[in-house]
Amino acid sequence: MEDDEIVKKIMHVMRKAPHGTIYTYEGLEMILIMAAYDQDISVAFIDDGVYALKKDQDTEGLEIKGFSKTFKALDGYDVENLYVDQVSLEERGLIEDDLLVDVEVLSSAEIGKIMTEQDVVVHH
Amino acid sequence: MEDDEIVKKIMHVMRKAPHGTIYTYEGLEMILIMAAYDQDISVAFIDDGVYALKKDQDTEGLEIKGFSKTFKALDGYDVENLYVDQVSLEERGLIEDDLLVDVEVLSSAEIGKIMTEQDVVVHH
Amino acid sequence: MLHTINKSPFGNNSFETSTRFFQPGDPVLFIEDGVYAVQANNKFSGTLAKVQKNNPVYVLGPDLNARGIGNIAEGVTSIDYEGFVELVEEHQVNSWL
Amino acid sequence: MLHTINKSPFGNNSFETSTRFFQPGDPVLFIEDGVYAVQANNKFSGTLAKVQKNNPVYVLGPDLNARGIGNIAEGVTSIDYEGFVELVEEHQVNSWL
Amino acid sequence: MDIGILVKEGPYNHQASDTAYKFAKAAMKKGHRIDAVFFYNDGVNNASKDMDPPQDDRHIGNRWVELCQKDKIPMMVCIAAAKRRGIVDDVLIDCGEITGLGNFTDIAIRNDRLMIFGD
Amino acid sequence: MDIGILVKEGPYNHQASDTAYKFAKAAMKKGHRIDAVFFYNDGVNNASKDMDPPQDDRHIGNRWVELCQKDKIPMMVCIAAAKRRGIVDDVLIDCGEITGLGNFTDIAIRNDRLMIFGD
Repeated sequence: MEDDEIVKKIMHVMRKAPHGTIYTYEGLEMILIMAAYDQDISVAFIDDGVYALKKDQDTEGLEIKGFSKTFKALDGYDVENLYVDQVSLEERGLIEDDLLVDVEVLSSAEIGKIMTEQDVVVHH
Repeated sequence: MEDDEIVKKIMHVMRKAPHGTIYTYEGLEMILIMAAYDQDISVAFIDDGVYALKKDQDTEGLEIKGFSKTFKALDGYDVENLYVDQVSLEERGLIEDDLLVDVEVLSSAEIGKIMTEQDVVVHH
Repeated sequence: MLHTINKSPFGNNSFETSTRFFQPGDPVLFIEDGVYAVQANNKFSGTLAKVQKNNPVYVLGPDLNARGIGNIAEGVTSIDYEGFVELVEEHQVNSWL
Repeated sequence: MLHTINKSPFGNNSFETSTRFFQPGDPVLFIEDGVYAVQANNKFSGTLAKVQKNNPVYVLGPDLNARGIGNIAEGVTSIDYEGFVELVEEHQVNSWL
Repeated sequence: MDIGILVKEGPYNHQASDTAYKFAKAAMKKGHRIDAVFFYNDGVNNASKDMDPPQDDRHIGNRWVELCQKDKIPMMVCIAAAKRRGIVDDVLIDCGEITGLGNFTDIAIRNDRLMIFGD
Repeated sequence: MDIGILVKEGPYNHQASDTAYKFAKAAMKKGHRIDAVFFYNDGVNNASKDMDPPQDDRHIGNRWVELCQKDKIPMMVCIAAAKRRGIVDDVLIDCGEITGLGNFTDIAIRNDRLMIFGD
């Protein structure tokens, strides 16, 4: 295809809580597809988006399909740049150990700088 | 009908800004229908809901149907109890004179008391 | 009157606004993304503690579990859907959407 | 990078959060319900003034008019959809949904 | 107790449909009667018959059909909200009915409780 | 410039569809090319052919058809999001096409800008 040699920097931003709305889940589905395209993909978890990575999510009582463990699969798809906003984590009384996957905890300014380097930023 | 003699206290709560979402508009459509049923209807404007009553709304540039003037018609439908939350008004730098219709500006506690007297409260 | 709050207090102002309208004794139930309000030691713990002085606070357990929130503020009662129905049996409902 | 904000700052935290991520010089454009952020003399005037120190601020005029907001903070530039396109010509876009 | 239910958001995108369903089941289990489910705003999209979610997820459309067929709960769709969004008779779930806000008013009036689920 | 557009909310309930349309028209007027409109999340409901809003309101479905037929802009609907919500071939607007997120990825990659409209 014509796009074979283009590599773009694409950041996905998770800013909403999981389960109350579908954005995080369908965002994750989008990331998994994009991961097959050899682009430079990163994911930033900001605001309630950090809750998407919270350990011990069990949706059985809601009869809703859970997906938090799928975040663990991102590594296998070479989506390795997972940034978590430190302020968002602290406001929620969470620490890195509360999260399902290894992430880089950065300041908002640091994530902001990475954002400006992107070709595409998709908020979910 | 069986319900002919029941008169219930029904409060509609407008809490969202107009135009960005349809809730205020479809809420107003619901109120207009309900007004024909001889119930005891009131409308409370809280948070961004107070913007629904802002004068000088002109949606022509959006090519979206405007509806703010319809609030003026409520009086003709005997929907006379329009309560506006004072804090919400003040946070937005608005005064009563900025609003399209005559309202009763009340404290949150006063509106809260009226709320507890309702049989039905519908947030839009 | 039972107040239900279904939005995260971080993203949306419905929890903070609703507290101005609660009458003393009104039960408050957090559901869906609203349950983050009862997570212990987060930014809204102070607001919640103030509410608890005058209002019994409930949270929908299945929504907590779905979100992996195990550590909730003291004095908050976790209930299931049947408990939700029982609160509705006792009170008219005000859903802060 | 152009930042667009489409939610009311009163109801939603997207404006307040986004300010932490702006880089100096990044233009900020308020659209849809986001335009209430540039209304003069409201609760968010201080936050907006702080942003204006480092970032040019724009607002989509048709959205302002639809909401009847005539009185906007000093230094905010009102543009139409073509002005929106011109900003997009100059910058990559970050829409804070 | 007699309970009316109003659903204001579409399926899957918001949890409202799920909470409404779980509440309705729990209420019936405790002996209450669900008078009707009324769909308003984007809630009208709940009445689409063609939902086809992944096998391992819940089927929200079938849940409403089950409540309607097994428990005889009318599934009512607001005509004005439905027309805007393209929900017409052809795409309606079995036993869904397109009706007006007058019927919703009756539901709000005649029941002991009106439960509202939305965003 | 080449511009891709992503719409993440359904018609009427949110302003996203309106802003996307107005932006697209303004961009074309200034000589830019709209490569495609892609519908995701509740945005897939934009592709329903049966919208019938009040006479004095805009017709969002017809706007997409116009952009597609007159300006030759493909209207793409994500299949996974569409199946969940009951958007199937039978209800699709003229020249709407159900496709996958791979096509969206191509749109994100090959254009100078990706414009996103949602809630």
